[in-house]
Amino acid sequence: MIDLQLLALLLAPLLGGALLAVFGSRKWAAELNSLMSFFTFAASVILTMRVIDSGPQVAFHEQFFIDQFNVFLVALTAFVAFTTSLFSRPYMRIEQHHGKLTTGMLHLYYSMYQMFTFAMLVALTTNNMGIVWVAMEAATLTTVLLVSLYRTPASLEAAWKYFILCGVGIALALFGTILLYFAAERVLGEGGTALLWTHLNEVKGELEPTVLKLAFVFLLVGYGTKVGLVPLHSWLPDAHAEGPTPVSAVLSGLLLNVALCAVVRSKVLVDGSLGTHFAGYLMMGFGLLSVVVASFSLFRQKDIKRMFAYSSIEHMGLITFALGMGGPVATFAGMLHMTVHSLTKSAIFFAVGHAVQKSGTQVMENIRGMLQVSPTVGWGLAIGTFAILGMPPFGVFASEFLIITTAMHEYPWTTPFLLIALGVAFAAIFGKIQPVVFGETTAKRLPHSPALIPVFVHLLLVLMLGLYMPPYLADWYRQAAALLG
Amino acid sequence: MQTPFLLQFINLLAALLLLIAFAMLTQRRILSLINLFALQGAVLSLSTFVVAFSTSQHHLYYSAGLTLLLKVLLLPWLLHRLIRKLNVRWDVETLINIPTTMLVGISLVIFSFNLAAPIAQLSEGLTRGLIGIALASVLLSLLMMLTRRKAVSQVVAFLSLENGLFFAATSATQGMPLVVELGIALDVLVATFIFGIFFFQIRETFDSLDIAHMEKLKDD
Amino acid sequence: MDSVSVSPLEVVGWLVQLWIVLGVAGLVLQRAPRLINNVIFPLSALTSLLLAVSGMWALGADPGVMVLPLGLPDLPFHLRLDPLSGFFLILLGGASLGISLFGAGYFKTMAGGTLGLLCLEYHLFLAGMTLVLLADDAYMFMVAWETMALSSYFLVTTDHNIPDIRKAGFLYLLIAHVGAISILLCFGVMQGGNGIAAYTFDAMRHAQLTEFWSSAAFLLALFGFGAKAGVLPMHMWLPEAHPAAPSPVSALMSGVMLKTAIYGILRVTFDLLGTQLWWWGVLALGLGLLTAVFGVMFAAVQGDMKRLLAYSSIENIGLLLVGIGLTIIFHVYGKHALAALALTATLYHSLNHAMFKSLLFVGTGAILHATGERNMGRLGGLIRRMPWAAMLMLVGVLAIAGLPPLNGFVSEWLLLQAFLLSPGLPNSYINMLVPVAAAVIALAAALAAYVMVKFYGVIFLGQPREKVLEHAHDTGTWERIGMGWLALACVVLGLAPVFVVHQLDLVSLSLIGSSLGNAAGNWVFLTPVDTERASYSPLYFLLAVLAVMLLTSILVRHLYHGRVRRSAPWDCGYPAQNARMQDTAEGFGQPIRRIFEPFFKIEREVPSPFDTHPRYHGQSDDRLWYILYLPIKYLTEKLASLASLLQHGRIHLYLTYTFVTLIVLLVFV
Amino acid sequence: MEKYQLLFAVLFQLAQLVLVVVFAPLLTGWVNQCQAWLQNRSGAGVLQPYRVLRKLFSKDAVIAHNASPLFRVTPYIVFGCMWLAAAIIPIIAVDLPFSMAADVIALVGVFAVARVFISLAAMDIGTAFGSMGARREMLVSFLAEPALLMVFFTASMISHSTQLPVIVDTLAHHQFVLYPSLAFAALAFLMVLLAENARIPVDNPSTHLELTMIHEAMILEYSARHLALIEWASSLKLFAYITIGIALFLPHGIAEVGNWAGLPLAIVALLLKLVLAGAALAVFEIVSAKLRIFRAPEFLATAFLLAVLGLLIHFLLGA
Repeated sequence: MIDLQLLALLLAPLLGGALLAVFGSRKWAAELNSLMSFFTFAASVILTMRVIDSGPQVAFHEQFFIDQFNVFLVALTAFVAFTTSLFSRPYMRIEQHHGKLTTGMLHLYYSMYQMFTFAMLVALTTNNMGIVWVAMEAATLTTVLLVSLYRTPASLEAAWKYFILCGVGIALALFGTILLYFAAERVLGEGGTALLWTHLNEVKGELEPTVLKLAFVFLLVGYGTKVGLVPLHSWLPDAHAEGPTPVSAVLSGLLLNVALCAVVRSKVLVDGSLGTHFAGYLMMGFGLLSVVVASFSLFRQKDIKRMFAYSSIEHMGLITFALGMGGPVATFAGMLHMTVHSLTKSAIFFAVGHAVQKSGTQVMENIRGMLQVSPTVGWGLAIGTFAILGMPPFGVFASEFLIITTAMHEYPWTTPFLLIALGVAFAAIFGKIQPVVFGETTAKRLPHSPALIPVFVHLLLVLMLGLYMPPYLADWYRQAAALLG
Repeated sequence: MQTPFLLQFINLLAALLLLIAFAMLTQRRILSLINLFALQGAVLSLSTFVVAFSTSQHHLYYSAGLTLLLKVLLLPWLLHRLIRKLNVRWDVETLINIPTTMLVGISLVIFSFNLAAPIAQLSEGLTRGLIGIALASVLLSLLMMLTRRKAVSQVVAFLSLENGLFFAATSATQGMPLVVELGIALDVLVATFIFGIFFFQIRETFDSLDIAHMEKLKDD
Repeated sequence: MDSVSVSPLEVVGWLVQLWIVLGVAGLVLQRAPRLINNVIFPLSALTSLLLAVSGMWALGADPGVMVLPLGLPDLPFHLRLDPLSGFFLILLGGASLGISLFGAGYFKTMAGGTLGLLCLEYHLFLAGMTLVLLADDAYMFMVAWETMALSSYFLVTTDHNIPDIRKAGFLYLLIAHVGAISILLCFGVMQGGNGIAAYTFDAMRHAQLTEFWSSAAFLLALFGFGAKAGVLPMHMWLPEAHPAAPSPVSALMSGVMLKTAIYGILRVTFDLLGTQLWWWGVLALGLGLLTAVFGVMFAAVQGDMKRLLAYSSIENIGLLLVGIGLTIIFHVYGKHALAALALTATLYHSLNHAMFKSLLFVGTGAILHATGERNMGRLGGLIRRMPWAAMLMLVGVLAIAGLPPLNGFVSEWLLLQAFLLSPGLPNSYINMLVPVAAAVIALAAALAAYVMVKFYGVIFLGQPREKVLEHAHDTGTWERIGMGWLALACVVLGLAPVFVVHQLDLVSLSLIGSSLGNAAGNWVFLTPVDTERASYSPLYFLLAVLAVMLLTSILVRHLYHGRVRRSAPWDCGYPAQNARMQDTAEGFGQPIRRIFEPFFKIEREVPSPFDTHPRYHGQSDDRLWYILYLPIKYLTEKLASLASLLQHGRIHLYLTYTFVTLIVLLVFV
Repeated sequence: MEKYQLLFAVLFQLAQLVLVVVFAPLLTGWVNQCQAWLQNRSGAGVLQPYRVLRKLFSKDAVIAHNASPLFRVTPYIVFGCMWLAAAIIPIIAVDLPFSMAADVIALVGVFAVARVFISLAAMDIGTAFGSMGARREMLVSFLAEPALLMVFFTASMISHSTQLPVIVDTLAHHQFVLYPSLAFAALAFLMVLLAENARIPVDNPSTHLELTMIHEAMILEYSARHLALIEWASSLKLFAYITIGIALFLPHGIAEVGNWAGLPLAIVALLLKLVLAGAALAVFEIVSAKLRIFRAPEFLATAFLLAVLGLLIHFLLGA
């Protein structure tokens, strides 16, 4: 039964990719894209309900594993992938109308979009640390093509950097995986089971600490590149700024989470083996560095998408920091932050996408008075910005509240950095977005009406998570937090 | 099973791998670089074969075959075609001069041996010390990526890095699970194709494969 | 109210919901602006009244507690209404009652869409402030706190087409946010126990903190709440944001919102932290004195009437902080009656300031509507055009100047009494500090009178400085009612101090465990310690002055003739008198500027004797902006440019980062 | 007995109310007369202020066209405040029931009310002189007022009370102690007195030279009965200040509570003290020179500092 459900979840995007590879040039390709994404989402909901009902599950000879931690990411991924597909329908048409995209490019976009979803879902659900690596690499490869979709010099450059840096990173992660296997086979024996996370988790106390330490360094540097941890983040702003907006939204909202999920899985093993907080401290250090550097980098950005890309680095840093701290509250907060950051950041990218289309530029100095042009885009952008800046009552605030107060309690020395970084980030983003939203304008009307329902659905969800968390969702987070320790 | 000869042979191959990595690091010509890369692939394939033989793990034979096919035949052929089409033969100069690079490379090797020493003590018999060599060749390839200007040589360096990883996967740990290895191979293949696509796009757009043209995106 | 089953907290809860509903209704009804003005705002005022009444009710009642099904898991929203909250609810209700009534008339001219939005934000602002006062866990508190900040930010930027207003809004929200993070950290320090439930205030009350961490919590709270209150040096946003906002909003911000910060400091210091240290009091005292003098000094040189009032708010916040500092000192040294006295003075002054500052701010709104001018140098003589506004504003001006028998005097009197009774503290430094502090307070109070004479005299008295002022119209009915209420509050609070102090006793009793008790005096004489030491009876005082005045005027009228002749003012032999020869705002502030020259950064543009169109321009800036804020800005920019060096565009460099990171980590493993 | 005492005290209070208002101009006359003598003039006689008042009352009032009600009501307010202030200072006996309603801080407040109103009235007409006078008046007062308050505080600290009767009672009737702090306070008080009563060196009551005047500039627009009330109020103010000085620094001889027999002696002592104080004031004014307006704040800042110093010395020495 679980096999079937999982199969449905994974087949939907795979099939979608195949179908769109064939029919991607048709007029209804966009609708097909949304439909397949919807199927994926539906499958994820069914799977989620299953896990809520009956706890962690393994499938396909233990090669796949669903627990409370990853199923919420699965649901989130499928949901955001679905809303993004809804958003991209009119967005891409407008791009086509503006002559930026050809039908062939759209063809590529739709099929790669589905493949990307597939790769992420595999990376999330697989139990095999090796397959995690394979899926991460696949996700990289598909998005490389998406980032370079416009074929402009800038997008090519961004994609090239993305490809090389993440390729190297992910290669290092492979080395880490090999080391992990090296340690595991001594305990679990050779063959198929030695890389299965569930098995590793059971015997983590027996794994050789020196090897695991080394392995974690490689895994952290490797997957950390994909998470966008400073100083491995260099590809991220370029790729976000130059790729199509829906891709920026899913990159920021989803791919980073998936990579972080891999890091967290490794952390559980390593700290379990070492019996110390080695991996946790390492993650905290990287997280803190990311938060601080990203905040200061925000200050000088001119390109609106680039700026929000840095904001993603900042938030991923915060999440990494929280998960590194460990403990029920911080882990809970980290996961909550993952969720709300995904929702908020993708909503912001949606709004930004339309704002950019309306004003014809990504340079913030030339985007003015969005409230006048289109109150929905303006308010979407304003509210999204306030949400991402951690203004209550949005969910981002809830998680930041827990992270900061826990940090103050557990690691007070980190708080000055957090205080400065959050203050600077606030000044930077808010100071730049305020004139974008407010004031007089010069922008024009668009040929297709924008799809802003996803923006407000996301923001409403984020608002809800700040004020009220349904009990099952709370249980879910709590169990996941207990799982990660 | 563990005959001293085979062990020595694998160690020899490992040393060869490292040597080739050094050779690549110092190589200026792209054609020779690709040839060296093919050679490295051959060594890798051979060592995988030997490990498979000595441990009698059948799936490692597939791995060896796959390596031979991919890294010795297909990829070098593809790359040869590419540079013929794109007409690039020289990697004019490296970013850091070669003696310095060599020095750094040697210290990297020492470093990785030291790092791997405690692990080597854990491992019994056959694959003792191979982790260190694998790590060294990975780091050397990474160093090569840092110092190369042309997109093609960067890619070759990247592929050589994967070779090092593969060596670690097959020889040092006596083979990963098959499904993982297949996945890895597939990814490498796709990656190479994408590289190929990129080369054409980059050349089309920038009229050159020099990465120096791609330094426009930055904070200022 | 007589029903036993209903608690004040529940009533307040309903009222908050009503406010939110009113706000949403305003948004929905944006096509019917008349309805918003004539129905929603008055209803909102009625809600305020009920809120104040429930606050009063809560003063005597046991603290009510409520847990809502919202919030974080394991940390649902906790609400609690104790006397301290009750008191601030009275303040909020009382001030917003007048402001909302005023708003009903003031927002008449606003376009429907903007008005609808403003109505929503206005009511969210009110609801946010109420919830701040009710919150009984850190999360709820922060949510309410930031809702308040965010809604007021949107209110400030109502006219967002003006770049200066955007700038003001930016500065405001930025400082508010930094303050909020600091408050958050303070809660982080104070949390009691483990898990999410540790963030309830109740858990914090039971948490055991070392002296070091208690002090850290206090300092963080002082910084965080100080940023909201406008304590030096975080005051910078205040004179920018207040003039930018529509006047009723300025009134709410200055009159009420700043007090929530005072509430926060009191709550953290006396309720949540179990122990206090004497040097906290000294710090608060010193900071308060600095803030007070600074504020009033800058108020004296302002030319913009709302900026002037904003600086005056800074001064008053300084006075409140002084009161808090004294309370801490007395409390630590076990002088309970004195602590109660200082606390009473603080709370009393909060209430007073809420009333008179709201009155003055809405008054400037009326002037702004009538003349379209904020610069005092272009006003003048409005007492003849706007007699109602002038009369009601006079009450506010006299109150804020600390003149008997109005309310401002009572709280200053109480504060000075607290100073006078301070000797006998075991710490000789504090003993020496107290007289100096009292002197500074006295100086600030006297300067406040200077400022207010300037404020009132330049705006309302003299001859109109511009032609357009001839067409200024007086306030409408709603405005008059609103201002009238606030003026009445100033008078009543001034005349019935004993009653107020008895109410405040309930607050001090619950907060610091001591009160003035019966020492506060009988119904007409305020005697905070005993009759021998000090007493004050504003009622007798007023009656006596009135009687004497009446007597005099009757005598004069009856014994002497009442012949009055009207003529032109005496010109001193210089016939070419005109309105421009009066003191402008800058002129009136000139002596202060000259005396305190080192504190100002003065830019002056003086015409040469040969200019055909002489123009004088003088501007006094805040030095702190240059020695504190700009350096921080430069430093941030510097660091930002360093950070941007990381992203240099070269892929080799990026690979090197990866490489170096890897090597470094491997070395350190 | 107690009831009678209260009744008597109320009567006494009313009596003082009447007496001060009647005799205050006399003190002004006396000071002016002393000055005249010191300047080798014959002077107009001590009753001259009464003559002036009578004359002013009988004249027609001239009011500017644009004068507001505030302008017209101000003289009454100022007069009322000053009268009240003068009436609550214990000069002969310490039981003044109305003192309960307003202690020293309130007394300072009363002065402030009068000052604020007269400054506002000065600005009302909108002439250059009016606002100049108001500005200068407020300039002088913002330093003088805290100085006065500090003087009071010193006395209050000594007597543990802010009630004037209690202060005076403590200083006059408890055991005789030399208070060094009071010496500072006395000096400060003298300076404040000069400044607040528009005397040389801060102001000159007898000049209408535009550049130097303060008080006179404010009341330029007043005439007839309004001016009379203001002049009378000025006299009351001077009287109040001098009696405050006497009460704080030379209280000896004042009658104790309920000691009606001491009254005659107290009255004699008071008269003596007033005569001396008036003469001393005249002497002080004669020997000093008018300060530039911008030196006035320095003068007053000195007073303020002296007062604070007095307070500190009280803390330091406990006396």
